[in-house]
Amino acid sequence: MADPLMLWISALLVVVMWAAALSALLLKSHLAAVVSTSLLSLGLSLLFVLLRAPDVALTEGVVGAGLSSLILALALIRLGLVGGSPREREVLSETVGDKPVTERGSQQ
Amino acid sequence: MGVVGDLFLLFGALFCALGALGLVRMPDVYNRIQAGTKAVTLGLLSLLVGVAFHQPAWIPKLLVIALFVLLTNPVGSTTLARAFLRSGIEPWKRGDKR
Amino acid sequence: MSTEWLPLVVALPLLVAFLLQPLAHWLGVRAERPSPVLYGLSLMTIAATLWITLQLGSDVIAQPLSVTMGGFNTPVGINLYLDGLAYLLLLATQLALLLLWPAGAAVRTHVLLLVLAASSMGLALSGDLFNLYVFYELLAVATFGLIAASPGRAAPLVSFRYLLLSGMGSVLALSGIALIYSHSGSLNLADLSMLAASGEGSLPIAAFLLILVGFGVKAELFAVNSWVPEVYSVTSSRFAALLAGVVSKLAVVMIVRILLLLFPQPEATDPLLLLGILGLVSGELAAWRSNDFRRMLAYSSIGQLGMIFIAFSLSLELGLFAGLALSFHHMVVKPGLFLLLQQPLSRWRVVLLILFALSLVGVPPLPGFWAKLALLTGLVEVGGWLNGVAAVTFLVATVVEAGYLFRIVQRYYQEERPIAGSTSSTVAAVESPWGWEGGVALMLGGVLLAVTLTINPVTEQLQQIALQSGDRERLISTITVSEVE
Amino acid sequence: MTLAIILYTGAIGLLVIGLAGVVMSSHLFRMLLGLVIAEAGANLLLILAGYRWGGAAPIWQAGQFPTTMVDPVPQAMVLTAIVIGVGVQALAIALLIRHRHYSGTLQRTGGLNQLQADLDREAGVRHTRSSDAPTLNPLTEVEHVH
Amino acid sequence: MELALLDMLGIFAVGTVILSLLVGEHVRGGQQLSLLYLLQLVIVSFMVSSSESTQFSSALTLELQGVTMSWRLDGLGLYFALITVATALFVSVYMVGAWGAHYRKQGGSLPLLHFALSLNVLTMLLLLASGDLLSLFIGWELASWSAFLLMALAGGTALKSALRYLVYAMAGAMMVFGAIAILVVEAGSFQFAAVNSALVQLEAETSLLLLLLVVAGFGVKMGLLPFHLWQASAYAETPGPGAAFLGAISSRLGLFAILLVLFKVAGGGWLNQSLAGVSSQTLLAWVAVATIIFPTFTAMRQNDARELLAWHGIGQGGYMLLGIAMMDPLGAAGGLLHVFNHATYQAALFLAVSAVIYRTGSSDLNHLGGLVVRMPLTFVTMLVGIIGLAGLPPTNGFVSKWLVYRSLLEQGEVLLFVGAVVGTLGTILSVYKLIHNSFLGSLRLEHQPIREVPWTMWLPMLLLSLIILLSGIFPGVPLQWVSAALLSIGLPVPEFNLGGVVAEGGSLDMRIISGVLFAGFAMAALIFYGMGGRSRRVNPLDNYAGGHFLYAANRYHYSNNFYAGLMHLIKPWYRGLFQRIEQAVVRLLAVAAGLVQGIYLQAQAGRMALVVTVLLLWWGSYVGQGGGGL
Amino acid sequence: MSREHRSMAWTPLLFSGGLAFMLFSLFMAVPFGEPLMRVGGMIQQTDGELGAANLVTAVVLGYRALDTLGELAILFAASTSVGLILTGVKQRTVSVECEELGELFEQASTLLLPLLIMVGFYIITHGHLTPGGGFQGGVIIAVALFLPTLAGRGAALLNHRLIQQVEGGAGALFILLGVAALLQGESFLQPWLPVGEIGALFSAGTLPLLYLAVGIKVGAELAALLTHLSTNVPSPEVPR
Repeated sequence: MADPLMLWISALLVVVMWAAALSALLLKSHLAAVVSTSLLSLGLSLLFVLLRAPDVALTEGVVGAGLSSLILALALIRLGLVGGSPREREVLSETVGDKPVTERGSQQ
Repeated sequence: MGVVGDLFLLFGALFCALGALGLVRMPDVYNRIQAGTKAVTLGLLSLLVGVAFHQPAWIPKLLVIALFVLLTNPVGSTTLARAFLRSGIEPWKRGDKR
Repeated sequence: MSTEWLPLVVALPLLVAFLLQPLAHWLGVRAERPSPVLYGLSLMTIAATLWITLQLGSDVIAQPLSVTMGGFNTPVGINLYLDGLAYLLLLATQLALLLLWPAGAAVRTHVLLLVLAASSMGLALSGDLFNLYVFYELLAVATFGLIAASPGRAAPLVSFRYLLLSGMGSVLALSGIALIYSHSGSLNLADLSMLAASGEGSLPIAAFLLILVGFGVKAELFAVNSWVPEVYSVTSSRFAALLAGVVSKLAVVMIVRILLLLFPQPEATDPLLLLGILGLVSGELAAWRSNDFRRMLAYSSIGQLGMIFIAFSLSLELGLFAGLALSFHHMVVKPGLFLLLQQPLSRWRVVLLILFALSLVGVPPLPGFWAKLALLTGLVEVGGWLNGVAAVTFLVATVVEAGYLFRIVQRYYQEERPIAGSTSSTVAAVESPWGWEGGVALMLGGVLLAVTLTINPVTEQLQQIALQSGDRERLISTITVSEVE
Repeated sequence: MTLAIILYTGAIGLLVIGLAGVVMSSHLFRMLLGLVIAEAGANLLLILAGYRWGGAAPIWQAGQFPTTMVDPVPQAMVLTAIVIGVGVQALAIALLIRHRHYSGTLQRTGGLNQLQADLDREAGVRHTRSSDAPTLNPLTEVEHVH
Repeated sequence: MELALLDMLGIFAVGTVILSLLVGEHVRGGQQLSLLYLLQLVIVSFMVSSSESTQFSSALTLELQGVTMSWRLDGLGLYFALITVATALFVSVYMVGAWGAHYRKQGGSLPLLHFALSLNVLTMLLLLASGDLLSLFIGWELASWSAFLLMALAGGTALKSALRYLVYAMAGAMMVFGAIAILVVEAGSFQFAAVNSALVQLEAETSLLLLLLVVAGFGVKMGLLPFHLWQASAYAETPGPGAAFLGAISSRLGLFAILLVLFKVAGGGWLNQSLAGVSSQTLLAWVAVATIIFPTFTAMRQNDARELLAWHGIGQGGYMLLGIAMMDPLGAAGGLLHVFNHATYQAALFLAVSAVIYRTGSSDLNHLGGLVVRMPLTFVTMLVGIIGLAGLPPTNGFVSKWLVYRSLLEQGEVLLFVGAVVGTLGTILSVYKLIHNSFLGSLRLEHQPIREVPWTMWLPMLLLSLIILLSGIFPGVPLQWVSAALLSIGLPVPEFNLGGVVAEGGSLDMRIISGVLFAGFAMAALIFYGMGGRSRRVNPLDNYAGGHFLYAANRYHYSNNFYAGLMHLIKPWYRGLFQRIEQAVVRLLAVAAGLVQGIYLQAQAGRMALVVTVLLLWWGSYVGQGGGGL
Repeated sequence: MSREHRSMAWTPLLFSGGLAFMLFSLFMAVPFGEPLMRVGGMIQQTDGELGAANLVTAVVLGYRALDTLGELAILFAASTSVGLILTGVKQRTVSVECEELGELFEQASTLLLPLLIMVGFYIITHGHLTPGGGFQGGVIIAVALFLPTLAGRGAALLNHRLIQQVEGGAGALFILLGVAALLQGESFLQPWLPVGEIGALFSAGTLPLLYLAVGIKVGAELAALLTHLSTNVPSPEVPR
């Protein structure tokens, strides 16, 4: 019933989405994880187009792939999770200035 | 008209494909960015032109899209490149491992 | 007043919530300072919804009413359904909010509380599955914010853990809704209830189970209730009272509504019974073992909710009545306990505490006894081994409950003795004024006693409501009547 | 049929991967990502519930609504769900930021141990005994000459 | 609504409760309360002595939840009510004067104590007057909780004991609650008659099990054997007069309820039924004997006078149940009569110990002694009391025990008889310890200056002693009440006269026995004084032990580690079996609680949710194959 | 407190697999691609009574407008909560220094801002005709408003006070449009302006107005939310 093109595209998208989901959970780098979720949303958005849901696709694209990733990325910065190299961390800690308060916490 | 439009479309698709190829082939991140930006920008624009030939009524919207692409693609790639540079990734020199 | 005005109960608090922050700017109110004006405005809003409810709801027990939103007929549009149960819940929510509204709160807290109010009322009223989900999420989000805003370093993590659990629940509930929708093509409760006869297989039960687990998070259902002890011990006693007293009941009643209307098959009640037993056991035992009073009350709340689930699983008129009675009883008692435990215990406060504790344990002739009696006789009457297990568990749990609740008295002696060392007159001098919390607790104690004295009419009324809310035909006819209009 | 299997596999897979991520991650941020993934899966499930073979998008085309179109209601529901999801996500991140500000860690267990300690301290509980022994036990504390 | 006599009683009881809060603050205010108790006693006595009616109904009926609740007092209830109100009267008089002032000075709340006492009386009367299962259960719960109030008053260790009591009492109440729920659902009504017919219709074994459950539940309150651990400490820690009240009558309510359900509701025949080959009568009798023996010997080991008495209270309950379990005229009468007798001497003893505490500040049997020279009236009370407790003539304790023994022998229950006698031996030994260690021997230095207690305290004690003796000599008076009680629950009534019981195998006439006894005393006195004997005062220091003269610094009073040899002998029997069982249950519960708490303390809460969801879904797919709605 | 056993770490995987299997077997029992469309079919048969060319919009703003109100409130509550939670967390602005991002980025953001806002409004105002609507457009507007913040010049444009007023006003507009129907004796949230011709820009009665309110509100809210997450702009109520 379904035309084979749709079949193959959706299979591809599903594989991509699975991979994105798994890598979002398994990759060491938090930044990569966020990018993976973005990719997942993008795939989902395309799938929505395929499923004749343009409204939802647009929303998923804008909200899921765009806004949500933006929020997550901002969170990465504020949580100090971004940056693998020492240099990057140094820059970030200069910029963000969000030092954990463990010392104070352990005193109380 | 239709033929010209088709030609533009083909041209655009070709450049997009080339851009994609560049992503794979290029040796380092800066080169890949450049391939992904330059070729794809051109490809996209020609795709837009091709569409414009097919659907003249859409021209205003297409113009806006073109403007958007022109604005964001270079800026985005530049910013990315700067970010990479700042985070300490050295540009590739001939003879380096890929 | 036309019944069409009913949605204002939801819309009005939202409207005020939207406008509160701009208003604060206009008034030049600082966010962190208490503002009598905004406090008054919020209270007036709730009072207005109370007024609307009272205007509309005087005879809903005789004739429930359904209001369609946007003038669309029911299966297509959303409808609000006001029957006796919803009416009581509305009143309880509004009164609880009026009584427990924190006076010295920041502007944003007022806003979130208003949202909380709107969503609670929406939950009580809504007659549409997905709309219930939306209001449930709204309630959740407002709750997270309010929890996280409470003082203490633990609050954000507690709120986050609650959020994750609730999010998991939402995902499951959403897939349950998807299952129902793909199975029936409709979302309206009355409509689904009409369709309820035409399904088969494990699909409806599975859908119900998913929804049960999803919406059970707020109802403190077993296995999705690990947020309870943490949350209740970080929030202010007023908010804990609100959550334990009203919000959990709203979620329970929502689940029960869905159960009664959509899943009449007997298999659907068994998991409720099972989870109720587990909740009862785990809650009461953990309460017995817990080492501070806030968490003890929290665990005890889990146990009580388990009891309520057991009652509702009977799904008879009797079970429904017992469940409602237990719910409303818990709604009065648990806030009282939370409010009183916050303060140093003086002699009269401890008397009040003991009153609440006695009722919770089920000492006649306090209302708790009648509710428990109804539950026990219901369990025995329905029979079956699982119900037998439930009955035994219930009895043992009551013993455990008595065992830990009265440690509060111990605390009183611990607190009082050093003071009262010399003469008894110092005790009277130390007796601090009641304060607002104490006053509310006193009021709740008064309610408890009043119900004790008027137990007959109260239970009669409750029985009628139980009868009504278990009446599927009536729901369908009420909603189709409004379809014609 | 194949398409159905593929799509449902995708949707349910996402949902379950997400839930497993929430349950098994040892880092709070990854738990949140797991929730986001699970929500995506649930949304896809809802959309699938409204898909129709050969249906068109429910939009006025050529002077009329398509005769076979996909169900618009689940689409509206998913719209709502997506927006709800992003709101919850933002809130969660704010909570994480606040939590890290207080405790300096985003690890699951470390935070939890600290949480219990915090709760105990706020409740005024001192751990003098082993935590395995029930404290304040009304039955065992009464000693008798027997 | 016309006020019936019972309503008057109720109004007075309620009035006492209210008044206790108003006037309790003043030490003298208790007098009004005593007056009210007296009024109640008058009413109850009137009802007891009334010949025209055996049952007094209350005009008040409550229709609650479709259940008609009614109250009425019949013979059984009247008998217990009489004891209750009378004890309350004595106790309240004791509390009024010096003791009350003393208590208040110690930091206790006198109004609260008065309130608790009067509340106990009220709730007990409610229980005694219950006319259906619902009012029975309500009365039961109320009485239990007001007893808790009385026990918890002192705080500290008393509160711990009270909490322990609470757990036991709730466990018992819940057993009863469960059984009642089943019965009521079967019968469709709370009325005794309906329940009775439902019991008949049920399977015999089910009925019996239910009844035994009820007996066990009510038995908790009277300290039947596996459930006795709570009682001693809880009663002992209660403020003096309160302990007297509780020890005298409160725990007997369990017996009352058992009698009511077993005989009045169920019809009595059930005891002859057997369950798994054991006749329930035998079962009950052996439980009763165990309840006699174990606590009695435990009592012997106590070094605190109040604990000792409280442990005896448990043991004496065994005699009552044992007698009634025999279900013959003598046994039943003996068992029931023992309730009255025990109440009298237990109250007297507790009051006496309380008087000792009032003066010396201690009830530690290792640190008392020789008080007889300072507190002779208290000594007399205690002497009479322990004679009663030991069951020796001419006190009333002898009568009831004699009846029970006779019944046992007549029924041929030799083993039970031996058990009971062993219990009595233990009683005699331990009460001797009580009086010896506190009143005999040499007076301690620090106790030199004390005096006899004021009259408000010794008057009730002496009156109680008088009652013990009089009702011992003329047991016909209480037997009259007992027979009315037996009649009302359908048990056989022995033939009796003023002096005792007339039975085929041999009658008992206490008048003769006492006459002989007193004649003997008189003769002894005659001989003693006739022979010119005079008591000679000896300086307590004029004494030596082991070749050493004793000085003021180390007075010799062999109270410490009393009965060391006997204790050594029976030690293997006392390894705290029940305590260990209790602890094991608590541990088990604690482990279970720890496990379930672990669920809530998990680092990853969602794990449990996931597991439960999957299990539920699996179950759903399993169940759902059968088809269903939606 | 928390005891985690390494050996039990894999059990959730097992149960996840179980859940997947259960859900899969459940959903495969439902016929795919042939929805019952009980409600959907009814909506299709109304044949555009609301005048919206996009039926999803008709559902979102007409038939299920209460859901949308709830959804708005959720976003609102979330952004309010974020504000409540994050005030007082000391932090300098996140945005990287201008020179670090480059002149190009700064200039581009200035240029993009009007473009994006225009696109956003376009999507909002055509919500009843084409895919898209208030939420999508609102998000775009929010991101547009956030761009300058990213470029390091946020405070000028993102006036909190203004944003809050706009947000509150838009939310109030949504509700008041519903109440207006009530005042005319109809139901709450009933569309009441003339429907017009399907497919025209000015059609579908109050739906575009509602979407406009939604869009503005979402845009303002999300912009405020993003700013809260990115910086710690001292809340305007408390000049510090």
